[in-house]
Amino acid sequence: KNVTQRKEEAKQHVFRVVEVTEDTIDPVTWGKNYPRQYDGYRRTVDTERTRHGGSDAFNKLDDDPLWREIFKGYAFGVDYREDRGHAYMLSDQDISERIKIVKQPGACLHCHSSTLPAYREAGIKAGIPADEAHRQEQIMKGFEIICAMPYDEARKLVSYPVSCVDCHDPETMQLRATRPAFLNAIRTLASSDYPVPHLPSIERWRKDGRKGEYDVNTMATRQEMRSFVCGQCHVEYYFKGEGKLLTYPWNKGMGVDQIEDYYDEVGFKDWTHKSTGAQILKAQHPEFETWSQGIHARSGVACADCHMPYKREGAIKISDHHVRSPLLNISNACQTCHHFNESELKARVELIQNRTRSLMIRAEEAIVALIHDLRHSRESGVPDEQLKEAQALHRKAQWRLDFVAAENAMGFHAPQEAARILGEAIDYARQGQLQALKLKTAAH
Amino acid sequence: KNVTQRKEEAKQHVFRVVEVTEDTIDPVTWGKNYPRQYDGYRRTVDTERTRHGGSDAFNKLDDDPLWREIFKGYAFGVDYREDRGHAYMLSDQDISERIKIVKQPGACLHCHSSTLPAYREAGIKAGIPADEAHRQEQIMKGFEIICAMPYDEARKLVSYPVSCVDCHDPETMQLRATRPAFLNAIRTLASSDYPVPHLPSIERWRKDGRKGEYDVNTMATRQEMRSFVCGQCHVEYYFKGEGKLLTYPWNKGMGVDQIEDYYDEVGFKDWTHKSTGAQILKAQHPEFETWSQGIHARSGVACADCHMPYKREGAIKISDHHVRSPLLNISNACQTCHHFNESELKARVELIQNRTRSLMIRAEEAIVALIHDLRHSRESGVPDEQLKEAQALHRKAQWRLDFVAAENAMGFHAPQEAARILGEAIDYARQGQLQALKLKTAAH
Amino acid sequence: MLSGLNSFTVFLCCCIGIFIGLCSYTFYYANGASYLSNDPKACVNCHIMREQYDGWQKASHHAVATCNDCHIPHELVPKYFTKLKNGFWHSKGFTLQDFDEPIRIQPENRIILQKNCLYCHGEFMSLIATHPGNDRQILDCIHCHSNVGHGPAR
Ligand code: HEC
Ligand code: HEC
Ligand code: HEC
Ligand code: HEC
Ligand code: HEC
Ligand code: HEC
Ligand code: HEC
Ligand code: HEC
Ligand code: HEC
Ligand code: HEC
Ligand code: HEC
Ligand code: HEC
Ligand code: HEC
Ligand code: HEC
Ligand SMILES: [Ca+2]
Ligand SMILES: [Ca+2]
Repeated sequence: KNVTQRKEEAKQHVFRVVEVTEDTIDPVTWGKNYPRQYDGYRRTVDTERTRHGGSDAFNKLDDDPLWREIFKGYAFGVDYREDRGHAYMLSDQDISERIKIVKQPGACLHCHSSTLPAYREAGIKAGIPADEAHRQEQIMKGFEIICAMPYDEARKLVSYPVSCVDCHDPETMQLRATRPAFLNAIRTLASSDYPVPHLPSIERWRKDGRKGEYDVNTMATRQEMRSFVCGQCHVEYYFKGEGKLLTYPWNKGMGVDQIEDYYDEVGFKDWTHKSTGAQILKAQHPEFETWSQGIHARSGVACADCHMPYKREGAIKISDHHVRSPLLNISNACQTCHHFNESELKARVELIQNRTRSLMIRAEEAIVALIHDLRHSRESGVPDEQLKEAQALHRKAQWRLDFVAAENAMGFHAPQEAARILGEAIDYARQGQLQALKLKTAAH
Repeated sequence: KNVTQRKEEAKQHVFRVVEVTEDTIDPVTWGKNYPRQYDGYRRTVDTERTRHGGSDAFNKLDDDPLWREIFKGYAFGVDYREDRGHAYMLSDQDISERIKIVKQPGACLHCHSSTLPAYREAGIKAGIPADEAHRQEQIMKGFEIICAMPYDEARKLVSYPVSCVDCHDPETMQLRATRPAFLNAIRTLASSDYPVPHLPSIERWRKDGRKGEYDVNTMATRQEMRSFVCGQCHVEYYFKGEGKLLTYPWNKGMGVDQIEDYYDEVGFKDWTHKSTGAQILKAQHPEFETWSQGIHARSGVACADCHMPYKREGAIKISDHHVRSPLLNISNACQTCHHFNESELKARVELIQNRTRSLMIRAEEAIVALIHDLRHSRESGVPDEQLKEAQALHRKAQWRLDFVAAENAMGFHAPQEAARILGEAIDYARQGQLQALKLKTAAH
Repeated sequence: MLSGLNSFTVFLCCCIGIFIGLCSYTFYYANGASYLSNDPKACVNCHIMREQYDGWQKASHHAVATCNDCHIPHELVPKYFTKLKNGFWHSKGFTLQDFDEPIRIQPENRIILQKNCLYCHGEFMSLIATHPGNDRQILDCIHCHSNVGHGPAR
């Protein structure tokens, strides 16, 4: 390439070949206008491993069989894999045993496919006026309806994994949040009193007297949007009530303790542990919540800064739409901010991850020991009534371990907080063992 | 001040009013040549508190009485205070109950006074030739002799707290390490295989084939020296053997685990815990070791960068010799590197410190519970023979808790590592309780 | 064998010729002549320097120092030598697009930079020996002040 070409490129890149609208889900069409972004997007099919991450969908239960014990009685104990690129999100859900052995609701699709037209159609069918003015209402209504559908039925309404339209306004190409569960949750979070120094637009809305409702799409800064589009899906969730309404539990805040408080208050459990009878919470990919506790978020560094860094293509800089582990792309992802060489930066990440992993193993062992002791107590005839306290400790401990384990950066997103949480997990698990032991002794 | 005056100042500063030599300990004399540094040095008498630090010598045992239990049977359980400015180091040692109730050796003075002339004289008396060429030998010999003396006797040989000559070459004013225990220890560390990516001169010496011995004063970079001068004293130590030779336990490395391995191997204990009979290790101010595990060390940020930052005085820039908590001086200590405002930086430190403190309280409670259970077991007649394993767990747990607690930055120097260590402390303490409980059950 | 060598030489000459041609073209097209001037716009002619240029306009030294004040030696001969050398590497990099990004300052250029800090701030720093160029003794301004030229990278 030469200078002429690059000066040309610099001029051309806004030219639109085809029209895209709210109803254009197929990324191929968008790709005609933005071939560079589309090329990156397509590369999310690639497979490459890092030490603790990467895009090779190995079986986590074979990798560390303790987790079969920990998830006893739940679908995760049967099939749980390393996540991979966005291209696979819909098909990986289809082939998961977790979909096959349990009757799942349509809510699952919210984060595994491009759902907007499906939501809209369902909303219109349910009686919301079909005009543009009622767009958002159609979507929110359709979301409710599809959440409650059986998975197989809902599955027929969608056909693409996350697509351009899910993160971009088709007219302006600006980032936007489209996911109903996220729109609800971020509003709830804003109205709470949980401090969010890393989210300036919420702090500002609160300081200005909390007028009206916090609206992420009109109030958030561009830099915040570079994380919010990811926070649409990379979050802890549960299905609320009979309607299986997908909900992010941020009413009291986003920390591990606040979420637990919320679940305790509403009396939620994901399942009853088969060996211990404890009412267990399953944590799921709380990347957004964990990032929120870290120094990068606090310094205004967004998900996209690391996972979709700018890269130069000829004369222009574009966002790398090959969303992946930053460790596969250290120079663009980290070196713009950190002037150390690649191997040094990798070593820093691995040091953090190894520390997390070592505490995590400790927590796993403690919890498996607790499960063992509790099972023994039950088998030796201690009535469930007396086991309540130990079961509550099992719930607390496992919630914390899983919160860190289900988060996909092995502690990197918030190193000290991850270690703190694991320290608590260990404490609760061992205290549970002490309880169980005391009961067993008393029973004899 | 006007331009002329500033230009005058700029010219004057290198002018030496008096001669200073190896034997000039009195900082007043040095102060005639370097009045600005001397002014800062004198201000270490100031008293000001921060949330977890500062220079108000409050009693730590009253502040958190659990520590009386934890230190049961040891002098620290009687008197243990918050540290304060360098100006007090000698007098604070003099007035400590720890000096009064226990017969301490002269080794204590190594880090609480300007000892070089005393060491030298003692060395010469012991037969080392008195010429300049044997200077270092005189010092090393005198160090051995004075370490073994009773404290009261040795005390008469010194009269100043740390002084200019302890950190500076009187001729060139370059930084230098003078403390025998440090010179020995850093050589030992260099010859180990413990990775020290934050100490480039050691890594280089190793890569170049470990020729001769690592000599800190000729091989270290200037930036390293800005930490080494502090590492002379702000380190974990023990008195080796009958000669009470002051020793820093870095033979296997500087991490909490490597130091423990070393102590286990040489069979060292500080005291036998009064309630549990465990052979306890006391950790003392491992700031240098903890800093070594942190991201600042790894990024080449030295102790002096934060605790003696540069400051402007008129038209000249100098190092602030008022060594103190950086939180009392955030603008100079942090803001050249971190462009966030003062209250934000303070909030970041406090978030880290609060996380550490919360885990620390958990670890304290776990260890006090263990102490309680072990005492019970002993009182209910379990023979010490059977308690060995639980006592070993007490030792491991307390070593880790104390390592973080005795470190004076409440986790800031290495946030994740501090949390990891506390997580382990909790695990060992609770495991100890389980042991004790099992024994008690078996005994009945 | 001889003819093999010959054709290789011819090939090599062609390559060098084309390369020089390309560089000259770049030099011309990217307003290379302005490289020899002191105007920061000379640097930003090359869009790759855009970030630093934008940063410089907002940074603390905007009013007091231009790119060359910091990046080019102040003595006459080294000044033009450095300009030529950097000019060559930058043109080569720009033409062949074979440099690593993000761009990082070269060690030699970092020493020049430090000397330039002292050109202006020498007196202020006079109590503190700074040793530019000495690996072991240097007090590296950039260790603490990396933002002075073009503001924070983040
Ligand atoms: C400062 C850089 C940075 C930021 C900001 C960041 N991450 Fe990460 N992320 C990482 C690193 C480093 C890893 C570890 C990758 C590995 O181990 O291969 C990671 C891992 C992940 C993974 C697992 C990747 C894999 O290879 O399996 C996901 C998913 C993820 N991050 C999502 C997010 C989300 C969502 C956000 C924002 C809420 C975010 N990240 C913010 C650096 C970052
Ligand atoms: C709130 C968004 C969200 C919802 C709702 C959701 N997922 Fe996911 N899912 C994700 C994210 C983000 C990942 C990638 C991170 C990870 O694997 O932890 C993922 C990964 C997966 C994977 C691949 C890795 C693995 O765990 O084996 C499967 C399979 C999967 N989800 C199935 C489901 C099923 C089944 C449901 C419904 C019960 C569901 N998902 C609901 C966001 C969601
Ligand atoms: C519509 C939901 C959704 C959105 C929006 C979303 N993700 Fe994902 N992401 C997923 C799911 C689901 C997976 C797991 C796919 C699988 O394993 O098949 C995933 C996987 C990943 C991975 C793992 C890739 C790998 O190679 O292992 C990373 C990293 C990631 N996402 C980061 C991000 C970032 C950064 C953003 C925002 C810029 C984002 N995601 C937005 C749902 C989403
Ligand atoms: C998971 C969210 C996500 C999806 C899906 C997504 N993008 Fe983006 N896109 C982003 C983010 C984040 C940015 C950076 C925006 C910014 O800096 O404000 C971006 C920026 C862009 C830009 C602006 C120029 C640039 O590169 O920064 C274009 C054009 C673009 N995307 C096109 C596409 C196309 C085409 C698709 C589908 C093939 C797509 N995007 C899918 C998140 C996404
Ligand atoms: C947009 C800027 C930016 C990007 C991109 C970025 N960082 Fe950072 N990083 C920061 C800031 C800001 C801090 C906080 C310290 C500070 O204020 O300088 C930080 C802190 C860190 C720390 C120390 C804190 C800790 O958690 O231990 C590490 C390690 C680190 N970054 C690694 C990385 C890696 C690896 C990547 C790439 C995956 C990366 N960073 C990407 C700006 C960035
Ligand atoms: C990046 C900055 C930084 C570096 C580098 C650093 N410290 Fe600190 N240090 C701090 C902070 C912040 C505190 C907490 C002060 C407080 O809580 O008031 C602290 C606390 C301390 C304290 C207790 C101060 C008090 O107020 O009681 C000592 C002693 C100390 N550090 C010694 C050292 C030594 C020795 C080194 C090098 C081996 C070092 N520090 C390196 C920032 C630093
Ligand atoms: C000769 C031994 C020695 C050396 C060398 C030394 N210190 Fe100290 N330092 C001490 C002692 C002893 C105290 C406690 C004094 C007291 O509490 O009376 C102390 C106290 C401190 C404190 C606490 C001050 C406060 O206000 O609470 C800080 C901070 C500190 N030192 C940092 C440093 C740094 C940074 C260096 C190197 C530049 C250094 N020290 C070098 C022995 C030393
Ligand atoms: C290896 C260096 C070193 C040696 C040897 C040493 N100290 Fe210290 N001492 C320090 C440092 C550094 C501090 C400040 C940090 C702190 O208090 O944790 C300190 C603080 C103190 C304090 C004030 C705070 C407190 O703990 O109440 C007393 C008293 C004290 N030392 C007494 C002694 C006695 C008695 C001995 C000998 C048994 C001794 N020191 C040996 C380095 C040393
Ligand atoms: C605990 C160690 C320590 C003590 C004691 C100490 N200094 Fe320093 N001094 C330093 C450090 C660290 C520097 C910075 C050196 C560098 O930048 O390489 C320094 C620098 C200096 C400088 C060079 C100019 C400057 O300000 O950076 C002078 C002059 C100086 N000190 C004088 C004194 C005098 C006079 C005393 C006694 C009153 C004294 N120092 C005591 C550690 C110490
Ligand atoms: C000479 C430069 C320098 C000074 C002075 C400095 N820092 Fe840092 N700080 C860094 C670097 C470098 C990192 C690592 C991240 C990176 O590579 O940008 C960092 C990381 C951090 C982090 C994130 C890592 C963590 O431990 O969570 C915090 C918080 C921080 N610094 C606070 C402070 C405070 C507070 C002070 C003053 C007491 C201070 N720093 C002084 C350079 C410095
Ligand atoms: C012809 C386009 C072009 C122009 C004009 C240009 N640069 Fe560069 N510059 C580059 C490229 C390409 C690189 C990367 C070279 C590499 O890393 O090998 C670079 C790298 C640099 C570097 C870092 C690498 C190094 O050599 O230390 C500095 C500093 C720099 N340029 C300063 C300047 C200054 C000052 C000017 C104006 C006097 C200028 N540049 C004009 C293209 C240009
Ligand atoms: C006041 C001094 C100063 C001025 C003026 C200045 N720079 Fe720099 N420049 C620096 C410093 C300092 C660095 C090294 C930054 C680092 O390594 O963190 C640097 C580094 C660079 C680099 C290497 C890339 C990087 O960011 O590290 C380039 C390219 C560059 N400068 C170009 C320019 C251009 C073009 C101008 C004029 C528009 C300019 N500089 C003006 C001080 C300056
Ligand atoms: C052409 C002369 C010149 C050069 C070259 C220069 N400066 Fe400056 N600098 C100044 C002037 C003039 C000021 C503002 C007046 C003052 O306060 O002295 C200043 C201000 C500063 C300040 C205070 C403002 C701030 O940004 O915090 C720092 C720090 C500084 N310079 C560092 C540097 C460093 C480091 C370099 C080399 C990378 C450098 N300067 C190169 C002339 C220069
Ligand atoms: C270890 C950190 C560090 C290093 C290295 C360093 N400085 Fe500074 N510098 C500072 C601090 C801290 C201040 C703030 C002093 C104040 O405001 O009292 C400062 C202030 C300055 C100022 C004056 C700012 C003002 O407010 O007027 C200039 C100019 C300056 N430095 C130039 C340099 C030059 C030139 C070098 C290299 C020869 C250098 N510095 C190296 C930490 C450093
Ligand atoms: Ca993955
Ligand atoms: Ca103190």
